[in-house]
Amino acid sequence: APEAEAEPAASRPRSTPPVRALARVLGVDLSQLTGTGPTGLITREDVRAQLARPAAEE
Amino acid sequence: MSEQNFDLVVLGGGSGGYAAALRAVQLGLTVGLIEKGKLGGTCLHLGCIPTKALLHSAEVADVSRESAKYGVKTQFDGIDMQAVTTFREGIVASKFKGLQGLIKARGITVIAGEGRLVSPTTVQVGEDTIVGKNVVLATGSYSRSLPGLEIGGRVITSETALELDYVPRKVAVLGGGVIGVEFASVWRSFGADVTIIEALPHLVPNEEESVSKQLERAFRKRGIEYSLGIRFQSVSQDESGVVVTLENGSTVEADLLLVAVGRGAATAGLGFEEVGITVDRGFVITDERLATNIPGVYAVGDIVPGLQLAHRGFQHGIFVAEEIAGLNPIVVEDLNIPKVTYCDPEIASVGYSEAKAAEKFGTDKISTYEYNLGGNGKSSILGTSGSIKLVRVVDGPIVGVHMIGARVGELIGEGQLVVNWEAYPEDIAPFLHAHPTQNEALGEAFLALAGKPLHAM
Amino acid sequence: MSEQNFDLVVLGGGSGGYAAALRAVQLGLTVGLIEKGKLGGTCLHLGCIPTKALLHSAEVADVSRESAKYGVKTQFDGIDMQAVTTFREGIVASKFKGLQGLIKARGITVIAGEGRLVSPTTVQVGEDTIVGKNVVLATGSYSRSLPGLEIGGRVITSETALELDYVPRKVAVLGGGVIGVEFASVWRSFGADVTIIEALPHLVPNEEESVSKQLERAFRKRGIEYSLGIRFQSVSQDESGVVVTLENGSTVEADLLLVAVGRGAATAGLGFEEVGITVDRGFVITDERLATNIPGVYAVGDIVPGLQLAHRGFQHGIFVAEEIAGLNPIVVEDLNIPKVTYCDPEIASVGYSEAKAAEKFGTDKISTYEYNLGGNGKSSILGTSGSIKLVRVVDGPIVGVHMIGARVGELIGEGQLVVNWEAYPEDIAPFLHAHPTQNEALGEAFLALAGKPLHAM
Ligand SMILES: Cc1cc2nc3c(=O)[nH]c(=O)nc-3n(C[C@H](O)[C@H](O)[C@H](O)COP(=O)(O)OP(=O)(O)OC[C@H]3O[C@@H](n4cnc5c(N)ncnc54)[C@H](O)[C@@H]3O)c2cc1C
Ligand SMILES: Cc1cc2nc3c(=O)[nH]c(=O)nc-3n(C[C@H](O)[C@H](O)[C@H](O)COP(=O)(O)OP(=O)(O)OC[C@H]3O[C@@H](n4cnc5c(N)ncnc54)[C@H](O)[C@@H]3O)c2cc1C
Repeated sequence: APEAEAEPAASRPRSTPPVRALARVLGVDLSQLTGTGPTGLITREDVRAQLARPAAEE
Repeated sequence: MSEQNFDLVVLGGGSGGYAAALRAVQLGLTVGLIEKGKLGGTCLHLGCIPTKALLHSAEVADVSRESAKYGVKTQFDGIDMQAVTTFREGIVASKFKGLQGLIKARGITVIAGEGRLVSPTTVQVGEDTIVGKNVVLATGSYSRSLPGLEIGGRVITSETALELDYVPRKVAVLGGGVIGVEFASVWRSFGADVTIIEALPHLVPNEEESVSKQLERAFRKRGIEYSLGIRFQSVSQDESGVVVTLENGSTVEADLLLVAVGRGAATAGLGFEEVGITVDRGFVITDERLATNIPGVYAVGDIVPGLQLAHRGFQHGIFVAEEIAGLNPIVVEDLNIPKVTYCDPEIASVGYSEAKAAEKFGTDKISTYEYNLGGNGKSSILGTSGSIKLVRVVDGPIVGVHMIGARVGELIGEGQLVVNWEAYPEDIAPFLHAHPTQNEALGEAFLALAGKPLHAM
Repeated sequence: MSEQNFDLVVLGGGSGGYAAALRAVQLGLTVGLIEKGKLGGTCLHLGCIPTKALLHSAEVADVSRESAKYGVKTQFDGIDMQAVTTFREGIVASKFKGLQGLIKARGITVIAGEGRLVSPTTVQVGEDTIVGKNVVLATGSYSRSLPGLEIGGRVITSETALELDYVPRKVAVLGGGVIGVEFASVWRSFGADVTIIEALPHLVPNEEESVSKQLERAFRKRGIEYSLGIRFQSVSQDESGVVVTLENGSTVEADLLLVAVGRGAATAGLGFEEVGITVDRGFVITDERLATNIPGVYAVGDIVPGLQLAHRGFQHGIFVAEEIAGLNPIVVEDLNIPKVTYCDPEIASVGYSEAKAAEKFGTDKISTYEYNLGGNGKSSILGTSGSIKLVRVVDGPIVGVHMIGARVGELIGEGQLVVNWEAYPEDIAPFLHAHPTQNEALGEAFLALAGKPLHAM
């Protein structure tokens, strides 16, 4: 029998493609974020919030 | 008399059941798949596939009839039902062969026979006992009728309608839902007179209201008659035909009455209730992760209340296999599953209608845009009219896509991703769609909703 | 003699130019749009729209011819070129009317006449001087020929091919790119014998190689002949026809030779170089934000080296208007723009071919999957064969989508979003596509690439 595979999802940035695309455009690094969406998904709001954060925090 | 043991036992080899089986073996589980009829179930043998073959024959008839408009000289000499049948059966046979081959190649054990659930882990098939660590119920659905409306003779369901070996002169169709309008469309293209009887105020009442209205207009133009908002009362039949009487006393005469008023769950007498599974009017009740109230027993496809669609069955099947394997798959609500109605004009939708979005998010929290296919070059070339309506949350995601027009069913994949990924029109706007396609109409609608219509005001 | 002043002056009213104008007025700029011919340019009058009308007539002819297979009794009596022309012209006329209405309604000032750039801010149109704070060059393209190959008589370009009032008995087509294969496909469907001559080793050489090979197979089955990998040497013509000689000495006889070897930029004699704009073999050189080397002067559409497609023109036009208005729009590379070739079978693609992806990411860093449309119910019903090939980065996004088969052009919108958003197959896998559509084949391919094929091994 074929081996039970783990979803390769682990390697996938935890967000939806359009939000990841937005993050790329805005220059936000998703790996710096904790998602507040369902099951920890990074939402559009998380990306925007990161952008709004003062530079001092970085 | 034997006992067979599997990681997973699936009862019913239709879209939902075989998808569960295929995914489960992929994940390393052993699977016993019990099927009393033919693998592929309703969809392959009596549903999606054969009806779409008929609808294609219908399309070919319409194209041939109207070919002069495009500069093609053809003479249309009618329908050869025997050849239509050969075509339809050929398509089904080749898909059936493919499916059987796939199921065999993947190493699924198929058990032929009618199964009955005798315990949360056991299905009895004749003399044989089939035991699974988990059980998936996937016994599908059957054509329902109305109380007092008996099927037989000239009063038929979709199963008989599919296999007619002649084109009726005149048909009455009870029910203006998906199955009703698809058959109405086929028969009309084949030259029959058709009258649809729908108790609700609109055809395809589960679709966006503006889409229903456009379908009604298009059907009227095609000469398909319909009665809306008045309920069926009774039908009588004799050698020459049927007479349908509505609650307001009006009558419809026809050769045949197709009853297409919905499908019930095929669960009676299969032991589900006896084993303690919660069943409501025949449907198996599950939580959103498709688990029944009995641990280890899941249900998928048409027996689970909600949309009755083959790809929902596929999705359910895959979901349950992954759930059992511990992969924690994501739930996709029915609302976010694409629906296609393959009549002419075609209808496709996913997500919230305007009315439902207004209810959910508030009337002033949503905005909509309707792009007329009249502005789309490819649609004009195809000679189709129709529209694409989008619903978004103000400053928020697109939550609904509703289309009507020739071939729009093929555009719903994009709509499906957009809605499920909660994309904003602004996310899509930079990506101009290929010109000249119908797909571009979807692009124009996104552009407009992003506040920057290109070929529209 | 007058002087008119605008925020933006656009030279050329084709896809690129009018899109820039439309978006600029939306953003509050005043716009003067200079057009010497007809608004809509090549695409509307001599390109996309009229060719796709022809291709639809061709499709109707094929459907009528093969209708018996679907149970529809028809007799195909040939092509009525006058009616084909009426249809084609009617489509163009109605789109033209729509575009003129739109441009007027949006408040764009259209200046009729041939413009010449006389300074970075000034275009001279006859006696009139048109001044803009910014200038967009959008003068489009023209059919090129080869050195020594003179157009005239029986040696024609797409412009003449479009307007033929008869179906040739036999045509030679020089060039197996998009325009060449589209005309070859039309003529074949209309009943002509066709031979394509392509110097490169494959038809549609800009597409994925496996797609080219499938097209070659399909064309061979349709009776379209082709010569690959051997260059054109010369052509002679007399009253009875043309004789084309290739470099290996072989010859092709035909009634006509269509020259479809690419399109040059229509920039000669328009003053661009004199004003100091960098021009290379006629094409205007820009940075990735479409700015020329002269501040305030931009170029869009076919005169900018790269893909020559109408929707690229639209995108360029919108981009430049937004750039000028300070909106900082995002750049979309040519690679991520969808391409559709509307011959039968149709071809559609976006993103990296397998070969280019291997070059960019490394052979062992990519994986591909090819789904055969033979497994797709709707494609079988349509009677088409073909495939969908996907290219992904290992554990990374989908970077290429390559399709061939009837009607696949309509599926590219989904591919386009997926590639541009860098979606992973795993992002899409939970969303089962509508059954039975061709769109579902794309879904199956994504599922397979996510490691969980449904209806495939
Ligand atoms: C006319 C028509 C057209 C349709 N068109 C479309 C369409 O275009 N697109 C779409 O998405 N959907 C369409 N559908 C719906 C689609 O067919 C169903 O949603 C789908 O088949 C449901 O799959 P399922 O696995 O739940 O049930 P089914 O496909 O009904 O499969 C159930 C299987 O279980 C078997 N079975 C039942 N009881 C037992 C038992 N006790 N023991 C052993 N085996 C058993 C049956 O023989 C059957 O094979 C259409 C349906 C109809 C009727
Ligand atoms: C046969 C054929 C089929 C095609 N099919 C497709 C297809 O299916 N899909 C697709 O995407 N693309 C297709 N194309 C390509 C498409 O037509 C071009 O990419 C598109 O038209 C380019 O737009 P443009 O604005 O750059 O130039 P054009 O459309 O060529 O417009 C340039 C305009 O500028 C005007 N102009 C030029 N010089 C001057 C001047 N000095 N003063 C005033 N006005 C001037 C011209 O009159 C013209 O109207 C096809 C092309 C051809 C030839």
